[in-house]
Amino acid sequence: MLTKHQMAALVAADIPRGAFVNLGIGLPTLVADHLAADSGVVLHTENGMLNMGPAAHGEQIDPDLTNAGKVPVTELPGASYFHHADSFAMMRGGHLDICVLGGFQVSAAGDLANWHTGEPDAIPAVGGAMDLAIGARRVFVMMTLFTKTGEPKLVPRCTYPLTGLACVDRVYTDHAVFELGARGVVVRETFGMGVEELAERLEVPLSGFASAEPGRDEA
Amino acid sequence: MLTKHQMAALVAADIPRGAFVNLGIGLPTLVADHLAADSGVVLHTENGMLNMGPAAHGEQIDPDLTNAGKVPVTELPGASYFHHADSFAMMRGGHLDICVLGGFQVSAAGDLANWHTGEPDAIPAVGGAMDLAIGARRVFVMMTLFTKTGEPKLVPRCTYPLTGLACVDRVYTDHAVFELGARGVVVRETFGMGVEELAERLEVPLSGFASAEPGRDEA
Amino acid sequence: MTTRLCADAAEAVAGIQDGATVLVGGFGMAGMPVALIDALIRQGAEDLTIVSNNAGNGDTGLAALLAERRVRKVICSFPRQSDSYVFDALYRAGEIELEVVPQGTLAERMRAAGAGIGAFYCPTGVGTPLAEGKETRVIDGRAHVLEYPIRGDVALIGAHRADRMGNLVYRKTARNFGPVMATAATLVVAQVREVVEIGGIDPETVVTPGIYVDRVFVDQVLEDRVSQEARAC
Amino acid sequence: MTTRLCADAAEAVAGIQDGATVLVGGFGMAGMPVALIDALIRQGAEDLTIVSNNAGNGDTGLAALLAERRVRKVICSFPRQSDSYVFDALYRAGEIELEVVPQGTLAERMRAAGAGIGAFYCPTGVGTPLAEGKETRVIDGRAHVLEYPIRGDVALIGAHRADRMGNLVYRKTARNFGPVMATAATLVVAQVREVVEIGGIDPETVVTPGIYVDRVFVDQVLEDRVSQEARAC
Repeated sequence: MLTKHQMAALVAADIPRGAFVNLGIGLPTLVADHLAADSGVVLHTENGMLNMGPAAHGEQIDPDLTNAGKVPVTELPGASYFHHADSFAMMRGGHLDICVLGGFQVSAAGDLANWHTGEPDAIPAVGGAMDLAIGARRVFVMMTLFTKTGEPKLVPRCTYPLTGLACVDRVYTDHAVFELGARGVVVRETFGMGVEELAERLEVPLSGFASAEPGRDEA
Repeated sequence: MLTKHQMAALVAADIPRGAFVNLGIGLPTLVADHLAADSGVVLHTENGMLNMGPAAHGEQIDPDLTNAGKVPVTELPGASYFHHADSFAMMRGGHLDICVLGGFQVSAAGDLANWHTGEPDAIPAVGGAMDLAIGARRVFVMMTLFTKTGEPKLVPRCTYPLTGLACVDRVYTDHAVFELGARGVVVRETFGMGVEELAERLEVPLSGFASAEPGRDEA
Repeated sequence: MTTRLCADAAEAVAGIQDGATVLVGGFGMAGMPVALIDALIRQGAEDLTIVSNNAGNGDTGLAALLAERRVRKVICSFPRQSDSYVFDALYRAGEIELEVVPQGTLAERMRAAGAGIGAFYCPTGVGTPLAEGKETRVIDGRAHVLEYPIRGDVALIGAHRADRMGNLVYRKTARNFGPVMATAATLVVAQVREVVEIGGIDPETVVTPGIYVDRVFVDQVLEDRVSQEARAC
Repeated sequence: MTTRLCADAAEAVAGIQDGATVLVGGFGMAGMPVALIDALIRQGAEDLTIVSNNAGNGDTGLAALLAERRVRKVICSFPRQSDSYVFDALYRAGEIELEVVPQGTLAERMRAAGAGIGAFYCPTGVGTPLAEGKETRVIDGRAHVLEYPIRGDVALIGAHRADRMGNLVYRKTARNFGPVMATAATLVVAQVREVVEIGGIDPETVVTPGIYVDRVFVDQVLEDRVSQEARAC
């Protein structure tokens, strides 16, 4: 079973060199810490910037420069700034290679629920989640496979309100990585728990490893 | 009966101080020559510029700086450049106060025909005419009142293919200025020919002068 | 039509009517027109619809406007924040309306208003609760939701620098909603840190052309505050 | 995904397929990617659809491509010009298809393609021959025509300067269609006058972010030509 940072490292290793990537708020922001310095990966933040740098500290902090989580960040050489309509046009138009999002639930068909618990008292707040879910060419979700009370989050059908339909390509969890697509839910790698045990605890039909070698993506 | 330059001067005098204005290709470009130096009128050119200056001459000529007629122009202090989608968004969104267009025909209802003779052999070419016709807050048309063969160009119904429906607010011609609107076609000023003679030669019902003093607009 | 340089924030927000729809720029504090919001609180207009990314934080700014019961409805993408307790309480008490819009759709709907687009088919939100009741259409095999423009009577935005013609430049991610909102409202008021003479901004770098800007107010306080924050951190 | 700096124009247009839709920037000669068009002529792809503001002038550039019978269809706003005789003759002979689109709608349809908008309701052209056969809808009392995106397989554009990440800046009204076309095509090729190191363009002034640009080609000849023209005039 992986730690959050091990999951983030796994995602980072799967991001091709030079890719344009948006890292969602929460767990996905950890991915940035695991990208190789020479990866050439360009980070997009939906509040209007490409080539965002790491979090700002001390004198670097500039109230005019934050990420989508409103955390002060830095600028890398070759950065560019643009307004919100242009930023989401870039996203919606399919120009980002990958976005990494957190998830409450992902369905076998790739539906994502990550914005609203659906509780009657909860105040709905979507931010850019729906735009990201349908906009990026590939959507990776990073989440624990089970809730704190042991309920699976990879489910036959989401019970939480949806963020996007059939939009998730891959799910990174602490127990396994799943590939979603035409072949259904394919287990790509496991971490401790075997495929049989996974199949027992999840209510979605699983296929075995996608390839003999569950290695990293080609760039 | 006015010369082209007299017509242009008349239009120029009717443009309020500080207005944002687009001058169409052809006759309307003459208006720029008659704007007072301190008018504060800002010229828009749809190929992506605000605060366009006069035509460029000699060493001023820069192949990267032209107006919509592809004539080299100059830049005034306070200018700005933007791309074509932003430029036409500005126009279509109703941010230009006035545009001045040439016309083949204008109907009593304010329909404009100025892009296509409708002859079978003619190659259709619209440019920005339709965008301008529906985009500016007020559309002034500048044209001779009669064709070379004496046919009126202010007509009950356009016979040429339309550029825009009910979009013209005012028509400046060599014989008279007409105001179009809820009260029909109102003769605002005449130059030589009287209202009766105009009514005789045109097939559209005319009202008399809009006001006792057919003076210039208030700013 | 000519941009007016306002002597104080009160002049900058003068004339905002009860019932107005007010677009308020900013993403977090970046680009937030703090002085203009404070002036709007003093100005007194009520029954407002506020369009902004968030619905106020802490006890100041938009939250203070909400606390004074001056806002009938909020249109935003993300009302709920760690310190959005003023909004939260009003919402739970049923005393404020909320329209949640995906962030990109919020920006695009304002762009549509500014660009004279009557409506547009957008793939965002299809199959989610936010698409309920909306017209949908499959185009090229993909489902889309029909979205309509959001137009403001007023836009209050924060920019970095203006020239006397109202041309604006922004700074870093403080640009965010400002340029879009500036196109989408009848009266556009910009709070800036400095005003330069005409010709003082390179025409290639203008982000919001002066045609969109009706009033400019130089907030020296904000400038000082930002400098202090930058120094303090 | 990473922007490639091409050694010559042939490399810059390599791989363009027969039947491709090619967006070609420029308004008149300003922003026209002359070297790339010449390279496309040599490259040999045929049965092309060209999307550009005009349909070629004189005997060079787009007109030369048309003269070689390599273009099946032109989508543009203004084909007819004083020296558009190559297009005129092909059109009158029924040997080329023409779709005339109002200039702003042309730009907006490409923007829609780049921005993931499925279609949009546009007031331009209502009641005119260019709206014939198109779906219309009255929104807020105003009639609109439904317009669909124009997507390119390739965009050939002219810019002023690039950095090695493909960030582009333009110069004056040569900006025109370039930034829009750069968002709307699968393969985007920019002809520029110079390339600078990463960090050599102020991030606040980037007009086309490198994410949109696949290939950059530095046209020294164009640079010289422009300088000469500027000197000669």
